[in-house]
Formats: sequence, C-alpha cells, structure tokens
Amino acid sequence: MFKKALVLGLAAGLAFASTAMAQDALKIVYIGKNTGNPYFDSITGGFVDACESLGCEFEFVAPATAEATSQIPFIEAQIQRGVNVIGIAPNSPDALNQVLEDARSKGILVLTVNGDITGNEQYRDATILPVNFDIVGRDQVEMVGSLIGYEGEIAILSATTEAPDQNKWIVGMNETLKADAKYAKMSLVATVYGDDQPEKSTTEMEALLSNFPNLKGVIAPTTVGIAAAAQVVQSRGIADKVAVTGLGLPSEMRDFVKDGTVKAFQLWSPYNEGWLAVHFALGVIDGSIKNEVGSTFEVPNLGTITINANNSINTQAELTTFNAENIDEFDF
Amino acid sequence: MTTLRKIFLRREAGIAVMIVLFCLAVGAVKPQFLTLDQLRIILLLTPLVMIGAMGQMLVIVARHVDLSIGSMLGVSAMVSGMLYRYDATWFGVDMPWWGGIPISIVVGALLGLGNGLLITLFRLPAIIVTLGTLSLYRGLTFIISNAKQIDRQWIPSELKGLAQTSPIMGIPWIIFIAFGVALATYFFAMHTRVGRQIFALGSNPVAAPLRGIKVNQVTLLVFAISGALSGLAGILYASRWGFVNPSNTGSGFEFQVIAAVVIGGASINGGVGTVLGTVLGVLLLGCVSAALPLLGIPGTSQAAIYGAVILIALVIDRSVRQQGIASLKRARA
Amino acid sequence: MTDTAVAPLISARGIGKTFATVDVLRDVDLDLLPGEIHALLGENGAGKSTFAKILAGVHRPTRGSIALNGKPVEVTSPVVAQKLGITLIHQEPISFPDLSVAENLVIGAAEDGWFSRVPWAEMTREANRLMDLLGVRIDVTRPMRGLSIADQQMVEIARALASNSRLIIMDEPTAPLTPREVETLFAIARKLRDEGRTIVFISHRLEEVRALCDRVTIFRDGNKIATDTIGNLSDADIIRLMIGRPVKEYMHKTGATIGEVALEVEGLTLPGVFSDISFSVRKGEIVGLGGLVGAGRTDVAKAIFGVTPAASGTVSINGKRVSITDPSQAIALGLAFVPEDRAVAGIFRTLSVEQNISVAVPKQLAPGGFIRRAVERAMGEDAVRKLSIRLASLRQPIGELSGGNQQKAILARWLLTDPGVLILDEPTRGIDIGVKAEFYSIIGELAAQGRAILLISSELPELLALCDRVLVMSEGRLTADIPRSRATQEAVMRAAVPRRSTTEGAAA
Amino acid sequence: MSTTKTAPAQADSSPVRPRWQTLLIRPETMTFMLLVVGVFGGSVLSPFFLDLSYILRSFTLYSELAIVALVLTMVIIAGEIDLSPAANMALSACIFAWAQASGVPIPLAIVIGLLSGLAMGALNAFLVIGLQLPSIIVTIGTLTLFRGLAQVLAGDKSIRVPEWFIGVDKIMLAGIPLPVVLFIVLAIGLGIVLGGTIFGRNIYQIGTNEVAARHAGIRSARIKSSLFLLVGLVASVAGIMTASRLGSVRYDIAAGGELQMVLMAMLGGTYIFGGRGTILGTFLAAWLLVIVSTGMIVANVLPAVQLVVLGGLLIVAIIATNLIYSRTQR
Repeated sequence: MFKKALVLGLAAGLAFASTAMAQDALKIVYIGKNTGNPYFDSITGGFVDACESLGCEFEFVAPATAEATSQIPFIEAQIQRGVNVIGIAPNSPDALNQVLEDARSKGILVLTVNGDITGNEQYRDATILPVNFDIVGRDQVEMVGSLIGYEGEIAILSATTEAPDQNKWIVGMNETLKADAKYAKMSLVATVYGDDQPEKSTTEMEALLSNFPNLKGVIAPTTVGIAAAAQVVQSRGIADKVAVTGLGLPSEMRDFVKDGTVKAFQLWSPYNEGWLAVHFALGVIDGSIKNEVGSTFEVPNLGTITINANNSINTQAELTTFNAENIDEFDF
Repeated sequence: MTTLRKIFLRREAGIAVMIVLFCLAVGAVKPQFLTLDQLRIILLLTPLVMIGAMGQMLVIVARHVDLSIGSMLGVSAMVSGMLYRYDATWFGVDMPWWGGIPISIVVGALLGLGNGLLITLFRLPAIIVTLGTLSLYRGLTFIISNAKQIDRQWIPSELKGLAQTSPIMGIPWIIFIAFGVALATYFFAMHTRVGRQIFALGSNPVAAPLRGIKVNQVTLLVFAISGALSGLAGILYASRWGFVNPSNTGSGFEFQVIAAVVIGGASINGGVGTVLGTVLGVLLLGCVSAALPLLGIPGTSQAAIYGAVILIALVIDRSVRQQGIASLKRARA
Repeated sequence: MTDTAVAPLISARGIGKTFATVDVLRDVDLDLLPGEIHALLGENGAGKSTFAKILAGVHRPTRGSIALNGKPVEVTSPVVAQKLGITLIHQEPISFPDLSVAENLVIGAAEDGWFSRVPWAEMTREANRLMDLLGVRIDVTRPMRGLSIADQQMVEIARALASNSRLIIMDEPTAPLTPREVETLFAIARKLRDEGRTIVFISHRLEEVRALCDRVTIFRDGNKIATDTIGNLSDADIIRLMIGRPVKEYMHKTGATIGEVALEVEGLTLPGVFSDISFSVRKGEIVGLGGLVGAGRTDVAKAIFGVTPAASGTVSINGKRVSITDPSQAIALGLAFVPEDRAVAGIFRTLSVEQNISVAVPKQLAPGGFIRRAVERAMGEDAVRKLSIRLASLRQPIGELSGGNQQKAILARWLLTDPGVLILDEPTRGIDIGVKAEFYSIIGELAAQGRAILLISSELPELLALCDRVLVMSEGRLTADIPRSRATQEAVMRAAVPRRSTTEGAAA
Repeated sequence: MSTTKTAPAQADSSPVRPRWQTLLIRPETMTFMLLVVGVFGGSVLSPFFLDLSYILRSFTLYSELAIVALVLTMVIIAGEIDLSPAANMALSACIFAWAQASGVPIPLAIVIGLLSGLAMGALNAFLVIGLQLPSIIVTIGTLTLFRGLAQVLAGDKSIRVPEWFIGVDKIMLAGIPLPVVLFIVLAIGLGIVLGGTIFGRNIYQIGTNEVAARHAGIRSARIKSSLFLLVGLVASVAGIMTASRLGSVRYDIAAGGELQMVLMAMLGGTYIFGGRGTILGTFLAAWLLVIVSTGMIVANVLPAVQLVVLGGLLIVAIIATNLIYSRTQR
C-alpha cells in the first residue's frame, strides 16, 4: 500500500508537472461534510462514474467530524496537491471563505456541491444543487397536504436553527401556506429543531406530540429528522393519525414506507449531483461551457442544463417522490 | 454517630426531591409533563446513559475515570452492525438477530480490557489513557466500517423491536434491560466479594494490596466491565436508533454519563457511589432533556447545563467530605 | 509462662535489617511462645518496631530467618502474614474509610471466589459478636470514616480476632485509649493469651507492661539487649537496659553566649493536635524538644513555620509579635525549618543538588529575575566544602545521594538564608553514626554564631548532649522544661510518658 | 518510629552519567527524531508535502492550539492539568464576536474577550486551588460548561467579524505567517521564563514535590493560580486569533483541541505526573503533530487512520516518557 501510494504520488507529481497537457490528467476532488455520512456515498458514485467515462482522476476526502473548521486543512492539502477542481459540501457558510479564496487564486475551480455558502457566493465559482431550492418548500407543503386532506395542524421538524438550506425551505413553506388558498385550512403550529441528532430530534418530536395533541402532519426536511420522527410515530403506533413526510434517504426510510409508517417522502438524486459536477467542471476548464448566468449545456442522461442566478445549477426540476410502489427501485 | 450516613442518605433523597420539584415546576407550566405518557418518554431517553453510568460509576468508585466509553460504544455497535450488514454466519448458522448482543458486549469488554492493561501495566493515569483511546477507538470505528453507516435496513427488526415492543404496560424491553443492568450492578457492587473490593480499592488504594486485594486484577475487571456495558449500550443504540454511524454513534456519550454519575453522588475521590444515586442522576438528566423541548428552550443549552451540573456536584461532594473530616476531627479532639 | 519445654510459636534467628546504608536491626534472635504476652521495649529507633514489622511482613529482613511452629517461613507481605496467622495492629490503623466497620474486618481475607456472595447478615452478626467480645459499642454497619482513632483500633483488634490470628502484634495500642478502654483491651489480651495465642505488645508505659506482659525483650540501637520474665526485672533495671549505653561525649558547642529571646511562643493551640504551648528560645541557645512520637512536637514546629498555622496563640521573633500563615513569611522573618520527613517535605528528589540547595534564596540566586548559574554553582560548591557533602556532581539528582548527604544539602539550603532561628526536626534520623557526629558539631557551631536553635529529637542522648534546655511534650501539651544541669534521660522519659500511666518508681 | 520512612538512597559513589548520554536519553531527543522521521515519511507519502511554505501555512491552522499548549506544558509541569482551554478558546471567541457584533468597538471587544478568558482561568483556579478539587475532573466539567455556554451564546450560527479584522494568518513577517511567529516568540519567551527564572524553577519544584516546595517558602497556590489564569488568558488570545483566521466564529471552533494540546505536551516529553518537561519539547512536538497531520491529509490518508495515529501517539508518548524518566532518573 505504501508503494502504491508512492507510485500514485509520483504519477500525480509528474502529471502536475505537465498540466499543459491537460484533460486526461485533470484532478477532481470532492470534500464531504464528514466521513460516514451515507448521503455522500451516493454523490461520490456520480463523481466516480463521470470521471471514469470522461477520463479524470477523482478522490473523495472528508474530515472525521462536521465542525465548521474541520474541512480547512483538507482544502489546504488539496491546494498543495495541485488539484484542478475542488467540489465541496461546505460545513459552514463562512468559515471557509479565506481558504476557498486561496484555492481560487491558485486557479482551482471551486464548486459547492449539494449545499452552498449562502451570502458568500463570491468565494466559489458555481454551486450545484439537486433542485431549485425555491420549490422545495412548496412541494413539501403540497406533499403533507395531500397526506392529511389539506386540513389540520402541521409542524416542521428541522435540522439546526441556522441550517441555511432548511431555513430557505421553511420560508418557502410559510409563504406557500399563506399564499395558496388550497392550504387555508392547514395551520403551521410549530417549527422545532432537532439539530440533526437522532436523540434531540426524537425528543423534539415527542414534545410536538405532547404539546399539540391534534397534530395531523409533520414535515421533516432533513434525513435525520424524518427518520427520528418516523420512529416515534412507529413506536407509538399512530401512523394513521399523524402523517410524517419530508426529505429522506430511501435506504433509511425503506422500512418505514414498507410498514406504512410513512406513506411518502421526497428527495432528489444525489448521484446526479456528482455526475453533473464533473461534466460541468471539465466543460468549464476546456472552455466548452461558459460559467455565466443564463448559458446552457448538455449533460448525458440529464439533458439540457441552465446556469441560473448566482451561478446556481440544478440537476432536476422537481423533487422525486418515494412511496411504497417505487422505493425498491432506489438504492441510496 | 451516623451523621455521615445520614448525609449520604440525604444525597439520594436530595436528588429524588430535586426530580420531584423539577417535574412539578415544569408541570405547572406544561401540565402534559405530568402524564404517564411523558414518563414513558423520559424513560426511553435514559436506557443507554443508565447502562453506561453503571460502568462509569464502578470506574469512578475505583478512583479512575473512563473517557473512552462513547468510542467503545461506537466500535462495539459497529462490529455487530457489520456482521448484520454482511450476513455473518456462526458456525454454519446464520447469525441470529440477538447475535449482536453478546458480540458487542465481548468487543466492548476487550476494548475496556485494553484500557485497563495500559493503565495497570504502565501505571498510567486513566484519564490520559482513555483520552487517547477515545480517539483511537473512534478511528477503529471508521476503519472497520470503511466509514460507511449501517442503515436501518440492516438492523434486524427484532432488535429494533426491543426499543418499541413491550412486555408489559407499554414499557419497551430496552428499559427493562437498563433497569436489569442497574439491578445486576447493585448485586455485583454490594453483594460480591470483588464488588466490595472495588469500593475498598477506591477508598484506600494504599491499604488495598496490604489487605490482599489484587489491585491490578480488580482494576482490569472494572475497565472491562465499563467496556462491556458500553458494548451493551452500543448494540442497544442500534436497537433504539436503528442505525450505526461511525462518526455520531456514541460521540459525547461520556459527558452525559459522567454528569449522571457525579450528580448521583459518586465521589471522584473513590470509594463512594451507589446504584440508586446513579439511577436517580440518570433520571434527573432525562427529565431535563425531556423538559427542554416541551418548554421551548433551545437544545443548545443542554451542554452548558451538563457542565454546570458536573461542577455543582463536585462542589457538593467536597463540602460533604469537609463535613466528614470535620466530624472526624471532632471525634479525635 | 516461661516454661522452656513449650515449643515456640515463632523462632526468629539472626534477623537484621539495613535501610540504605544504615543498620537499624542487627542479628536478633527471639522466640515467641504460644500463650504469652511479650513486650518489646526500647527507645524510639531502637529497632523494636522494625522487628515487629518484619514479623508482620511489612518489611523483608535483610538477613536471618523466621520459623513458625518449627517450620521456616517467608513472610513476604502483610497478606502472607495474615494467612500465616500474624496480624500487626498499627497505632494509626489502616482502613477503608468508605466501607462499613463489619466489612473492614473481613475485606480481602476471604479465600473464596471473586463472584461469591458477601454474606452481609452473617458478617454483621460476626462483627457484632467480636465487638461484644471487646466490650465496645460500635455500630458495625456504619462506615469507618468518622470513627475515632480509638474505635478504629478496636476494629483492628477485632480484625485480628476475625482472622483467628495466632500472633497479634500491637504497636503502641494504648496511646490513644482511655483508661477504661485500656482495661478492656488488657482483659481481651489476657483472654486471647489464655486461648493460646501470642500477643506482642509494644509500649512505652512500663506500668502497662508490668500489668499485662509475661516476658519482655529490650531493644537498643538495633540490638536485642535482653529477654526475661517481667518478674525478674525491676523498673529501674528495664530503664537502665533501655538507655544503658553510656552517653557519648558529643562535642558540645563552645563559647556560645546566650543572648536575648529570639523566638517566643505563647499559648499556641491547634484543637485536637496541641494546646497552650508556650516557650522561648534565646540567641545562641539550643533548646531541645523531646517526647514520644505523636506527642505533637512536629505539629508545633509546623505551626510556628506557617505550614499548618495554629488556631490561636502568638509567635514573636526578636520580641516582635508576628503573624505567620505561610512558610515564605517565616523565611522572610529569619526562620528556617529542617523537616522531619526528608523525602516528603525536604528534598526535590529528581532535581539537582544545586537546585535543592539554592531554593530558599531566590533573591540571591536571581537578583535581576534571571537565575545566575555561576552564583548557584558557587553556592553549591561553598556548601559542599563547608559541610563536606559527599557527591559526584552538583548537577546530580539529590535522590542519588545518601540520607546524610541529602540532609546536609537541606541544612545548606537553610544556612544560605542566614536564619536567626533554626528549627531542626529529627535532623539525624536515618543517618550513619559517623555523619551524626558531624551534624552535632555543625549544630554547636550554628549556636555559637548566635543563632537560636530548636532541636526536636527522639534520641535522648542527642538532646542531653547538645541542648541547653530540654522541653518535653506529651499528648499535645508541654509537660517539662528541664535545664541542662538537671536533664537526665529518666527525667525526660518521665515527662514524655503520658501522665496517667507514669509510675513513681520509674526513676533510676 | 524508626527509619522506616526514609527512602533508600544510592551510595555516594553512584557514577555520573556522561553528558552526551544525558542529552541523548531525553524525551526531547525522541521528539526530534520522530520529527525527522515524520518529515521523511511525509515526503515519501506525498510529493506535495515537502514545501516549506505549505508546512508553515498548515502550521497556522494549529498555531492557536500550539500556543496554548506551551502554557499548558507549564501547568502540567506544576503537577496539574487543564483540559478546558480549547473550550475556553471557543467561548472567549464567541464572547468577543458577539460583543463586536452588538456594536462594541473591536478593541473593546477584544478586551472583553480577553477578560472572559481570564475569568474562565480564574474559575478553574478557584475550583482547583481554592476548593482543592482535582484539576483533571474540574476541567472536564469546565470544558463542558464553557463549550455549552458558547453554544448558548452563538447557537448554531456563525458570528462574522469585520472584513479588516480577518486574516491574521495572512500577515507575513519575513515570509513566516504571524501566528507562527507569535508561537515561536512565545516559545522562546516561555522557554526563558521556565528555564531561567525563579518563577519557572518554582514550577518544576512544585511539580516535583509540592510539600517540600511549600516548606522551602515557595507560594505554590499563588504560582499555580497564576498558571491557570495564564492559560485562560492565552486561550482567549488564541480564540480571538482563530476568529481572525476564519473570519467568523462558531461555538465548535477548536472542538477536540484539548486532545491535541495534551498530545503536544505529552509528545514533547512533559511528564504527566509533573516536575519534568520543557518548552523545547512542546515546541518540537507541535511541529511533529503538524507534520504528521498534514502529511497524512495531503496523502489523502483516511481521517480514521489519523484518529488512530493521534490516539496511539498520545499513549505511546506517555509510555515512552515514563520509561525514559524512570530509566535515567530516580
């Protein structure tokens, strides 16, 4: 293994020396939030497959824990390794600014993938998000509405109080509930935060049920939250009274869907994020794609992709809904 | 004559009173806190901490501390999780759903034994050794799992059922297991020779070898028990939460457990600690955890509360000891 | 009782013990018979306790052999001793304060397995029976912590009974007991003897020895001097045998003129430790402070020096009342204190000799805040020359030196502070005879320089030879102030032995 | 009673070890050798590793912890330990950031941050020296408390600091980032204090034998209290430096830093039971830790392996240090 690392290193070094030769030696790295996060396995799959088909070198690295600063030494190391593209799922919207700026000043293309540094967009070249996050709130409200007959009390069980994506979606949910007469009989009674920890999410869910005995539905737009909420409902045996939905991973939710605890939930294809990121990055580097708002490009399997405001790119237009019929088709 | 005894009695009574007062206070604001259903919620929050606290109490009684329990929990849960994930066979038979229970306990015991060996062989302070193994064992969790989470679908449903199905009164198995462990710890600590030797060792480590107590062996046993109980907590984590994650599973466990144990009256100077006190300490923390979301207090204050509670318990412990010394002086004078 | 036909329980032959380079016990032969109470007598440091500890497995003998019932045995540890049926009862018992009294009786003793049940009810019953036997009322279910020393000792005695020991060694057991408790203890001891057990009884109280014991063995300077039936010896004989050595002509100080009062102590009290201590030491005067170990001498010294300040009373230096709550204040006032236990309170074992010498004079060592190595070396070399400290290098860890040279280094440390008042607590303990003599002349010189010296010592000849006056403490009180002219070993001894048991006929 | 308590001493004629031997058998020598091995290993593992400016840049990421570790070394030599400074860094950084975000001018906010760090040190000192509680368990408690208070204060959000305040690590002095310069300067300063002044000497003496130190007139309570205060103060400096480096503050900055700090001190040969250790050792160990960590990261070694290596190093370091000390000195 030692030898292999040495050879790889040498090879990489040589490649680095001849960057002008470019494309087949391009190095892409994706830095996840933390290791052991099942979500990133799927994204990584997209990166790996795309790099295989297009011919580039790919590596996935991630710190052991998801603290705000834990990704910094990894970015430093990748700069030092002379990679061409850094994709990153940022652990903090602002703690990475300085080091990302360093990376870009070295000519590295910086993409945030599956999460953005909202408010600090100038420190990355583009962001690749699974869907247009503006529609997530709306779709989720529709989803829970359809499950409870558009009538009754609902609550939101989110991740952390400051989670930027979730907060954006929650704003969307509130606006949708207010604006659309279809949801007039639904009332959002509480928004609570489980900090993406199973224990905390569970106690928050239990507290919701205690505080609001007439609760009809819960939206948990976070994978940890929806699993915890589903488990509470399952163990209390109240699936017919309280509908749980939100954003979840099929692999984590399969059991709950099959036993009827959860009728339906949504997500997108993380795989496609990786797939798209590689195609976009290579295109930008070889000049075939212009990284400008409004320009379009073709990606195999995904069709025509448009670069939206803030250099934001989405892999799909709508959320995918998982239910008992289709859940076995997904393996992530 | 028995003032000290009364103080210790008061200690446990004191925690019980605190629990009651706390619950009444919360109940005054949120009446639903005083329902049987809420009791179930509180109890469901406690089993892992209670099991870990039993081991930690013994360690603290023996005048040591074990910071690595969260990581031992992680490794032992992960080993079982991997066996479930890859459909291990036992001597030609598919691993039964309960197979993870003995496996996790044994893995935990071995890891704890590792701590104990480093501590006794090289005469190292437990806190530094377990600070090291806290990191080392966490790394092991990543390595054996290849940094992959064991998902819900791989955990046998019977195992998950332990946290959901109930033999009686709607109280899940897992709570009975926790109280069973507490009861077993009580019998071990109070009614076996070696249990008493742990208290003797912590009470006066210098005298212990003079009285024929095999200090090294007892120390090894204590750390092995701490590991084994962490292992049990590990497999029950898989049961309770339905997954095993290399990064999250068990992280921060040590602080909850140490907080519960010191609230329960175990003395960091060794020799003092009761199962009842520890159980009450666990329940008090459980009440606090359950009450916070009900009252709408952000969960971010939980760590601060734990920290304050540890320090307050230390100061109380000291003033109790001071009184003891004062009464000793009076007796001498 | 001295029937020679009885086979001895214990036969010790040629027992010797050397600590570091000092022989504390030489070639002791002693037979202990079943069914006798045998007293070990001697001055502090005579070797009787060391011998007892060898029997009990606390120390391993350097030379010699022990036979139990005629069979040679190796008493390698207290646990082994216990198994052989030998129990040592310490004056300040070792116990597990958090365990109950009943548990303290049996913990570690049981042979059965780790996980076997603790028979609480049976244990409590048995403990109560033993307590009844001893005639003490102790709740056996309460924790040991908080018991008085006397009660703890009773528990220890009960423990020996619980393990059915055939040889019970009591090291000054009566010191903390009330007369009634002493009587109870004696009754128990006699009962045990009549059961055929052997009791070894170490005490300073002759009248107790006479009341209780069958035979006595007298130790002096690490040698066994005599063993005889108690009836054959008068008190005067015993005292003569204990101190019998002719007082050596130590070099006494020359030409010191005794000046004004340098240290004056008035009504110093620390409840439970010592009370109402008043005395003074003049410039150029050497004042001895004698008494038995545990009489509170060291505590008084620590109180004066500010290590553990007294609760009430006053200290004056050169006529000025001072308040000392920390040793640094004492040092600033010109006090110096060579503590009794060198390893615990004196040396920094792993640090260099130099550092150990220069530690008390930071201002001389580092005038500008930075340590001057040259100054430090000069200090060290000076001390080595003046006190003839034997060492390989000033940079060597002080732990590598012999006890005597360590003590010289500590003395050198204090001489650098040029103290007006010097308190020496057992300065010659554990030091070779030859080096001792050097110390005596140094102490004499220091007094001659006009320093006031308070010398705490358990060695009577040392006190008598060096001191202008001898103060004696007993059980926390000052019991005598004897001028040099009238100071005899007997006089000091009489004041040192607790009052209620002094016998009128003790004087020789 | 007799001489039983006197510990056995060597004969006077015990030979003195040759100077070269005492120099060679020192923990610092071990650290230095490991450092050489680390540099060599790192450059074998990855061709991108051996680049001074990269190593210096990487060092800035650890410089705050390393600076605190220098002071922590003194605490450990004095026979105590402090596990709370990493949490102190987070809390004082949060207090600083929160103060300036609520309109307090930056210089005043810095003062507030430093004072809060000092107050945290004072709390530790009060509990350990005033109340005579064991520092090891006290600082586990304060570690939880400080981190928890930081979380209460900042919640889960980042508190930004003004643009001009960002980038202490980008300031170069002679091509060396300012935090690294600070670390080196502090190391030299503390090295002189510890090795050349009475204060430093007293720290060793207290750690070797506190009873004897008191008897020799050393005010151990005062010295130990001042060390806890110093750790608190320096931790808050480090916390504010972290804020400047990151441009924002969260409650979880320097999370787990206590392990790294203790590791730096232990790897440098500081004796866990007090009385021995040097600033030089910790200085070398800080570089060693950076070399090992960045070497592994740049070679894309799994973070898991890094955890194992760090934990393992800590245990190996204390075993080795204990062995070296028990061999060479009694």
